[in-house]
Order: sequence, then structure tokens, then C-alpha cells
Amino acid sequence: MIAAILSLTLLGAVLGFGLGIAAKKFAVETDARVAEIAALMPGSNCGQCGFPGCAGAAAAIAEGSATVTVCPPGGKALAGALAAKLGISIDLSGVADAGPKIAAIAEEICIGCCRCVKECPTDAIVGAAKQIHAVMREACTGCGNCIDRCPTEAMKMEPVPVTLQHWVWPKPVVTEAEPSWA
Amino acid sequence: MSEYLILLVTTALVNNVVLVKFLGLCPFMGVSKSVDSALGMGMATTFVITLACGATWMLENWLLVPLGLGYLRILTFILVIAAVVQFVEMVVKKASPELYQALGIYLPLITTNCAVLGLALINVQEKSGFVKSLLYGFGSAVGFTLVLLIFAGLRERLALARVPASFAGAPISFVLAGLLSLAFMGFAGLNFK
Amino acid sequence: MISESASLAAAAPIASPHAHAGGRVSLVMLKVMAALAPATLFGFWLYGWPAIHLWLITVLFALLGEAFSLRVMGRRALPVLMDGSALLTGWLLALSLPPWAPWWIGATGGLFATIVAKQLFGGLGQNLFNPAMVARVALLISFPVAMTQWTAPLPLGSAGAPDFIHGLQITLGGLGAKSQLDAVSSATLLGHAKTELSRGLDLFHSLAGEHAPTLSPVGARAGSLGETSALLIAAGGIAMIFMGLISWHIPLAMLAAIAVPAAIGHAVDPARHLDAASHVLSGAAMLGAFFIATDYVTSPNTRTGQLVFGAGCGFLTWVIRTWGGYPEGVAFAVLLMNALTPAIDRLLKPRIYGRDRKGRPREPAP
Amino acid sequence: MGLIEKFFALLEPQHWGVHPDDHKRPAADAPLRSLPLPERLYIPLQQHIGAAARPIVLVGQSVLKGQLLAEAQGATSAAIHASTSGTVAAIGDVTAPHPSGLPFAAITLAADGDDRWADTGTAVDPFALPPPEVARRVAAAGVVGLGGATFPSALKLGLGLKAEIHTLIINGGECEPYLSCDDRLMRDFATETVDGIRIMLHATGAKQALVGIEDNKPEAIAAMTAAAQGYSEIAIRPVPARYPMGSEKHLFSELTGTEVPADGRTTDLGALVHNVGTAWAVHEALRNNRPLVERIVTVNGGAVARPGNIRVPVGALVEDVLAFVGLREEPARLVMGGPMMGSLLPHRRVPVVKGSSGILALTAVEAAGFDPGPCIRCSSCVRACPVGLLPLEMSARIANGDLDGAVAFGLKDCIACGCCSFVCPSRIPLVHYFNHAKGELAAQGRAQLRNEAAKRLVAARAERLERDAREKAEVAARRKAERAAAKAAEAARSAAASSEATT
Repeated sequence: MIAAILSLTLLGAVLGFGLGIAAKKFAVETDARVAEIAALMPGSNCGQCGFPGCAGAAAAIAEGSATVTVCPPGGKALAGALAAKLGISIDLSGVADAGPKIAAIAEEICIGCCRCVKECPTDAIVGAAKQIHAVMREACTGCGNCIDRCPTEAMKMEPVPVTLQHWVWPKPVVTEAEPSWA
Repeated sequence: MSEYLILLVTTALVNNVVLVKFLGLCPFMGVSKSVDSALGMGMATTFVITLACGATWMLENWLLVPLGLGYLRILTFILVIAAVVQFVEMVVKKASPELYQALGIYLPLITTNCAVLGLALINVQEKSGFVKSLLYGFGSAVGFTLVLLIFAGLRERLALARVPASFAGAPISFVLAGLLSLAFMGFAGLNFK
Repeated sequence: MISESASLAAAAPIASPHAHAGGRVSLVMLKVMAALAPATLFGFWLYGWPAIHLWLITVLFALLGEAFSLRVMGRRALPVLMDGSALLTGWLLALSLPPWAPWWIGATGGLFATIVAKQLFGGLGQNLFNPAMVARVALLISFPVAMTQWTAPLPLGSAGAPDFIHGLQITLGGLGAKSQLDAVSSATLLGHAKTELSRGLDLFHSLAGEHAPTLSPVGARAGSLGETSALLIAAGGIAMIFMGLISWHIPLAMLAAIAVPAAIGHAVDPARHLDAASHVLSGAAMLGAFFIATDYVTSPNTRTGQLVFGAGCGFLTWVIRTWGGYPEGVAFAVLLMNALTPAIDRLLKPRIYGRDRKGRPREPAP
Repeated sequence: MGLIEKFFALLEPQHWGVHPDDHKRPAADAPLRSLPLPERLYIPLQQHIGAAARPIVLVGQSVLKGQLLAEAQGATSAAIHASTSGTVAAIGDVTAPHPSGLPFAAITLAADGDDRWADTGTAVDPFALPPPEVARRVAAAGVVGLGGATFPSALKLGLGLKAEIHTLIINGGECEPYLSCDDRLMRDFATETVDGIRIMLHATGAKQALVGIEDNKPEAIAAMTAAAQGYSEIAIRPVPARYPMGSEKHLFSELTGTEVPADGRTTDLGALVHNVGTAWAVHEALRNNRPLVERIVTVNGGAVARPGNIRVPVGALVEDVLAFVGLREEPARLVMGGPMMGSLLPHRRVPVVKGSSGILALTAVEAAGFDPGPCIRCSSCVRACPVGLLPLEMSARIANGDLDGAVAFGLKDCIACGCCSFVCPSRIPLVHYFNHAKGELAAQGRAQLRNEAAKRLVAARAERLERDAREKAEVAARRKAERAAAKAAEAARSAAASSEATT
């Protein structure tokens, strides 16, 4: 009995001591991935993901409480990059990428209140007081924050028109084969 | 020398730990989705099994048998195995965060991989010497790694196949494991004498 | 403006190329069957009506298995059956069975091959193991007695050969079949050697015996339904090579990898090891090398990979025949190498233009 | 080549490519014809790789043939000229000769029927001009690569000067079945083409020119050899007829025996590849001061009544060309370019552009449209692939949405030559999968760039807001201080005043 207790204690102590040393030697700093993930995010803090800003989303993704497909402005590209970073595989074909959308202003309704200008996280809307505003297509991330700010509903989201340069071959539709003795 | 070589081949192929003895099925099904993580898992398990076989032999012959504590065998063996796994986990986490992420829960679960404890106990049962214990463990672990790699390769290809919906995922993997086991039946009765 | 009709093409554009070499999957299968026909007809002649019945039953059940799976999945069966792959699977399986085996061997095998080994994995092109060999191994392990009942050649029309009705009785296991079978039962060369060796009799004595099986390249010996005529099988195989259906890599590598170790073994210890000719010309070696191992779906992509694959099949066959528990190892060897095919494909990719084998850009030549 | 490499080559000789039925004759042997001038020409502003040209004419303006309609815009672009004399009827969208059927901008020219050339100045001896001046003139003539890639030729010539080119490779391979426009050009304009090659040699400073011509064009080889007689720097090199011999890298390898490193260009190895058609266009630009306003187009295919090669002004509609040659039956597929790499046309009312080498009206039998079946891993595609890829593995991954997996198998090295789809017994649209994946990856790349740009903008905005706040605070503080100082001064003054008053 004594021998059993002693030997178990001894064993535990030896193993514990060894592991303690190993833990010191192989210590890993805290998750460095949050910063890396945050660097990938758009950084516009638009809040469409439901997390407080891009940093919050990055933390959530790193700890696994959010999926990599959480960011609508990032779209498939970001989801793919995040999945690669985290070393996980996802089926991107399922990601709802309804095509990028950007803000557009109905010029006949715009009253030039400048509210949207102040709201835009990327300074993509230009305009001065009492002047019709305009959206710079290249700068708009499609976060949609300006929509609610517009008092006259002149602001709306429109799909980016497909041009020859941006057209992508659709995935082949494979109808089930019907082989024949041809 | 040739005896050891035959022992290695026999443990790795003829009495394959997974496909013939049906030990270690948990990581076999769990970590066989990609060849890379399978290789990592195989190496980690090989390390654990070989080390555990050595450590448990020492424990058995230098502590348990002299003190007559045979009834503590499983308890102490698990203790040693758990410690080794903890050590491996730290090393993997430090050396390859990607592999650590990919292996996930299956890395600490090596502790409960029945192949590890099973091989240690078989060694005790067979009353093998130290070197033979080590080789036995190592050969089996190599067999485990080999089969895990083969299975992962097959499953990578299976992932692209249009498996009927009701069989997709785990069911077809088990069917596949069965067919692989069928193929390994070819080694049954392999006798180099 | 002339953009008025961004027409149908925009909805479903067709990518280049707008030409095709003309090959069809069903055509490939047809040609393989044609190459297989001589050896099969010889088997029919050699073993008579029971063999023909068994072949029909095996093929029928292979087709049934395929059709059943497709129907269960709610797909139309007939168009898929027309690709000929299920027929070929059943055919190859039948050729590897003992010619007078009972009907349920062929039926179970045919169903197992197409349902478990093929359709469960998604059908044509998706299976990871050769369906015919999976079925053969499953049968061998499940019904070892029925799968090792060999028959001495009893050609159609010769005295004592069963007629159509009698053949049906034998296949369906009816009255008198057992005694009939016992009367003509024989052993294969490999089986005989293995049995005698395990009884402690070396090859000098066992092969010198009065009833010892002999080697016959033409195929007039005991063996599987369509595996005995090495010459006819090789002729079919070589025809396939000339038709461009298969390349020489797998067959040559496989036969060489059986012959070379066998020759070395025989030279070292003739009492224990059969010679190379016996190894290559008996059992399923020839059929395996030309028709089984060359299965597109389960063999590697590249020529180099195919050499490795063939060599592996051959060497494992020899190992299992020599040291294993079974007298014949082709089916096991093929399945084992099928399992290794993804690994071979992974390791032996073709070199990409402008890159080295590891995929790094090549250094410009000085 | 290392020892291991030699061993592999022994096991697996590189039999790249395929040998499709070439269908080149009788169209190749038919004499060259000219398309009667159509009433309207639709001249696209983008007929080249790079940015669209900027129009410099107004609607209603009358122009002469060869007059500049739109000038090059940006570093990579090419000028567009009027293909005939007439009036600018419109500047707007027309359907592009592209499978998407999307529109692109074009200048619509109502021909006046005179086909009167503008005064383009007098020709000078190109060999008296400094090489950069030759390149400038080539640029001014709007010459682009006529092999199909339509890269602005002047840029390439300039690149040659910079990269110290020693060899000019002239691509007369024309490996695509059906097409014979280069064949016809070499037969009918061998002297002009050779002259163009000599001008290009002068412009790039290269020492020699190798003209690679597939050996299924003996007439062209003979004509070119005769024309090149006396110019030791130009060598006519017959090459075996095998598709895709006309691929820049493969022709280069065939002629020089070395491989172009991946991610590299032939210029890295001191060689520049140009098409024979480009050589002819350079000759026209330098000797005759004629900009590129027409080209030879092969009209071929089972549905064409009188197949052959036709001189077509840029901007003529495919419809006009087909009406000229006549149709035997309703074509099942209309293709611009060759059958292996050409693009499906959405309909007939699309313009012929500088890069249009052929118009094919294919019958249903020729187009060989079958429903795809499952891959049987026969690896025909692996052996056909001239680049050494595994098309079956790539397409399976793309079908499963695993684009990165396809990239790992070398998708980015794919040249979309179509050999794999051509030989596939299961008729899997492999090239379609690769097109899709490449487009998707490019879109992802663009999205990535957008994200990064957005991030910069956000940072800039944050900085601006901060600066505004800081400045506001500073201004406020300063005002406060000023006010306080003013108050103090006021107080002091009033105090002084009061004290004065008291004293």
C-alpha cells in the first residue's frame, strides 16, 4: 500500500517536473493570429458582420466563434484568404456572393445634406453642402452605412455592372452524362 | 538482425495495428482527411508509441514487478502516456502552429489512442525484452502511419468523388476502411520462414 | 446599335476547343471487350457449359447491381449501363472465378463489385479499388472452399463434357453436381505447390508427382475461367497496346517484377521457389498485367507512376505467392497498389514546362 | 539537365500536344479575296491588350481612310484608325466578339464608298531611322500582335531594345486547325513580310531572325525561303506540325532547344517572338505609312460555301463576311479564331477586330458537342497537355470549388490551348473549368486589391479626422488664449486708464 502510494507519487512528481520544464522551454506566446487576421480584414469597421469593428471580428474568427465567411465586403476573396491563414478548408461555392454592390445617389432627390459624406468610412462620397453628392466607385466598399443616413432616400445600393474586363466564365453546368454507343 | 527486420515487417504489415488488430481507429478516421495532417499525426503517434513502449517497459520491469504492483499497471501506463502526449503537444504547438490547428482535438486524444496502451500491454504480455519492445512499438507505429497515409490519400481522392448523399462522409470512409482491410488480408499468413 | 441581342450564348457560353478527337468512353470499353473475347471464348470451350452459365450469371448480376444502385439513387439506369463499364467489371470478375463455381458465387460477386466497390463511391471513375478484384477478394475470403474448387479441362464436345442442361445443373448446384465436380476436380500449379510445400514436400518431389499440374501457355490446364490461356490474353493485351488503349508500362513492369524475383528465388533455392515461367504463365498474372492492373480509374496518371504501380503489383504478387497464406496474390497485390495509387500520383507528377520537378521555376540556361 | 531528369525523360518521353485534323485545305489554297466595302464599319476602341483608346473624333465628323480615330491611352494601349473614308455616325456600345456577349465601345463609321486614303506623309527608309523612332512609328500605326494576343507591337519592340535581344523569333506556326491566314500571307506577301522582319531586326537590335513554319505549309516555306534569299540573318525553320506549336513558349523551345522558365518571358533569354502578320503590318507602317486598318481573315468551316482567306477592313461585321462567302447551311457554332482556342460568338453582328485570325462557321458534326460524362482517369489529358499539367486533377478540384487546390496543381501555368478537352473521351469541358477558375481567381485578386485600397482610405480618413480634431482643438485653444490675452490687455488698459484717471 505504502509502496503503491509512494511509487505513484514519485512517478507523478517526476513526470510533472519534466513537463514543467518542457512547458517553460516550449512556451508559445499568445495567439499572434489575431493581428494577422485583422491585417487581412478590410478595416472599414462597417459592422455588417455584427462584431464591433474589424478587430472584433478578427478576434472572433481567431478563437473560432465566427466563420471565415463573416465579412460581406470581403466576399469570397477574404474568406479564402482567411481559410488559408487558419489552415481550414471551406466550400467557397456556398458563400453567398451576390455580386459586389456599391452605393449610388439618385441625383434628382439628393438635397446635399452632407450626412452621408460624414458617415462614409472610406471617404468615397464627395460633395459640399447644398450640392449634389456623388459616389466614387473605386473607393466605395459597399458597406451600406450611408443608406440609413440619407433623409430623402436618395442613397441606394446597386450591383456593380459587369464589364468585358471583369466578366468571369460561369462554372460549367454538368448535366448527368448519358453515354451512348456512338 | 534479420529477426528484428522480420519483426518490423510483420508488425507493420502482417499484423497491422489498424487494419488487422483494429486498434487506433479514432485517429484513423479522424485525422485522415488530408495527407499532410495524417503525416503529422503519424509522426506524433510514432513518437508517443515508441517512447511509451520504452518507458512502460522500464516502469514494468523496474518498478511494478519488483514491488509487486501489477494491479497499478494500466493506471501508471496511462499516466506515462499522458505525460508523453502532453510533451508532444507542447512541441507541436511550438514547432508547427498549422499542424497543431489541423490536428485539433486529436493531438491530446493520442492519450486515449488504444493502440498506444494496447501495444504497451501486449509487450508486457509477451514478456518482450527492451529492444524488442521498442521495435514492436516502432514497427506497429510505422504500420499505423503507413495505413493512415494511404487512407488519407484515398480520402483526399474520395473527397472529389460524387458519393451518394446517404453514404457521403463517415459511412463511405468506413466502407473504404473495410476495403483497405480486405486488401491487407493479402498479407495474412505471411511467413518468412 | 447592335448590342440588341445579348443572346443565348451569353446565358450559357461554350468554351473552346470547338473540335474533338472523337473518342468516347463506351468505345474504349467496347475495344477492351473485343480484346478480352478470344481468351474468354477459349475458356468457354475449355470448361464447357458450366463456365458459360457462370459468366452469364456474373455479368447479369453485375449489371443488375449497377441498375439497382442507379434506380435507388433516382437516376435512369439504362443510359449508364450503356457505357459498358459494369458489363466489363462483371466479365473480368467471371474470368477470375473457378469455372464450375456455383451460381451464387457469380451473383454475389457481381453485386458486390458494382454496388459496394463502385456505385457506393459514386459510380464510374470514382471508385478507388478495382471492382472486379474487390469482389474476387471478398469472395475468396468469404467462401474459400467454393473459390478454390478447380476443374480439369473438359472441352466442349469432348467425352463426358456436360451438355447445356447438365451444365446448368452444375452451376445451379443441382443433383449430381457435387459428384460430377469431384470427378473432374484438379489443382492449379500454384495451389499445388503451396499445399505440398506446407506439407513439407519440396518442389522437386511435388512437381514430379503423377498428378502434378503442368504448365501450358495455351491454357489447357486447371485454373480460373479466363485466366489460363496466357497466350490469348497476352495477344489481346498487345492488341490493346497497339490500339492505344493502354501503354506497355504497367503490363511490362508487372510481369518483369514477378519474373525477376522469381528467377532469383529459383536460382537460390529451386526446392522452395517456382521458376519465372511458372509464375508468369500461371494464375492471374497475365490477365492481371494486361486487363486488371491497367484499369484507368485505379492506376496512376503518369507513365513513371504506372511503372512503379506495375512493379509494385508484380512484386507483391510474388511475395504473397511465395510467403503468403494464399497461393495466388494478384488480386491482393492489385488492391494494395490501388490503395497506393493516390500516393504515387502525389509523388510522381509530370514536370511542368519551365519548372523543375518540385515546381520551382527553372533557372534560365546560361 | 540533371541525371535524374534524364532518367525521367527516358521513362516518359515528352510527347506533348495533339495532332488534330488540320482542315486547312482547300481554304488555304483558295486565292486571296477582298471583302467588298460594307456600308457601315463598327471600329472598337479596344482591340488590344491594355487600356481602350480615347476617341478624338466627334459624331458627324468626316474622316479619311487611315485617319487617327482614337489615340492610345496609357502605357499599354494602341491607336485606332479609320478603316475607310466616311462619316462618324456614332460612338457607343456594340457587342464584343467575346463569348460573354457583353458590349464594348466602338466608333461607327458610315462609309462614303470612296475608300479615300488620308495623306499619311511620305515614306522614309526605315533603316535610316533610329530604332526608337521605328518603334514610335509602329505605335502610331496602331500595330498590335496579329497572332491573337494583340499586345501592342511597339511596346514589344521597345522591350527588345531594353532587354538586349539577340534573336527574333517569327511565329509562322499557325498550328490551329482550319486557319490559313498566315499561310496565305506568307505565300502572297513573302517579300513584304521578310522586309517587315528586317525592319523589326533593326528596331530591336537583334542579330538573327528565326522564322518557324509548320511543315504542313510547304508552299509558304518555299515562298519565304525564296524571299529571304540574300538575307543571311533570316533563317526559315520548318517545324513539325503539332498543336500547339504556335504557342510562344513551345515554338521558342522547338527552335532553340531551351525552356522558358516559369513566370518568365522569352525576352529573359534574349529572344522576342512576333507573328508573321505583325511583320507584314510593320512593313506596311514603315514603308507605306499605312496604319493597321485591315487584315487577312480565314473564313472556314463546314457550313461555309466558299471557304478561303479574305482581306477584311477592321470593323466589318462577321455578318458581312459570311454573306460574302455564302453559307451552305445554318452553322451550329460561330467561332472567332481557331477551333482550339477561338471564342464562341454570341451572334453574327459583331465586328472583325485586329486580332481576328479566322471566322469559323462550324456544323454540328464539327463542333462535336456532347454531354460530358464522368472522368475515367484515362489520363489522356495528362499526356496531351503541352505544359505537363494534370488537367483531370485540376478540373475535379475546380468542380468541387477548391480553386486553391487547382492552383497547387499548376492552374496558373495552363495556357488554355484546349488539348485536354480535345482528347477527353468523356468530353469534360476542362478548358471551361480552367477559364472559370482563372476568372474567379482574378476577381478574387481584384477584390483583394479593393480591400487593401479601402483599408488605406480608412486609415487616411482616421488620420484626417484626428487632424481635424487636433486642429480644431488647437484653433480653439489659440482663440481662447487670444481672447484671454485680449481680455487681460483690455483689463490692463482699463486699469491703466482708470489709474490715469485717478492720478
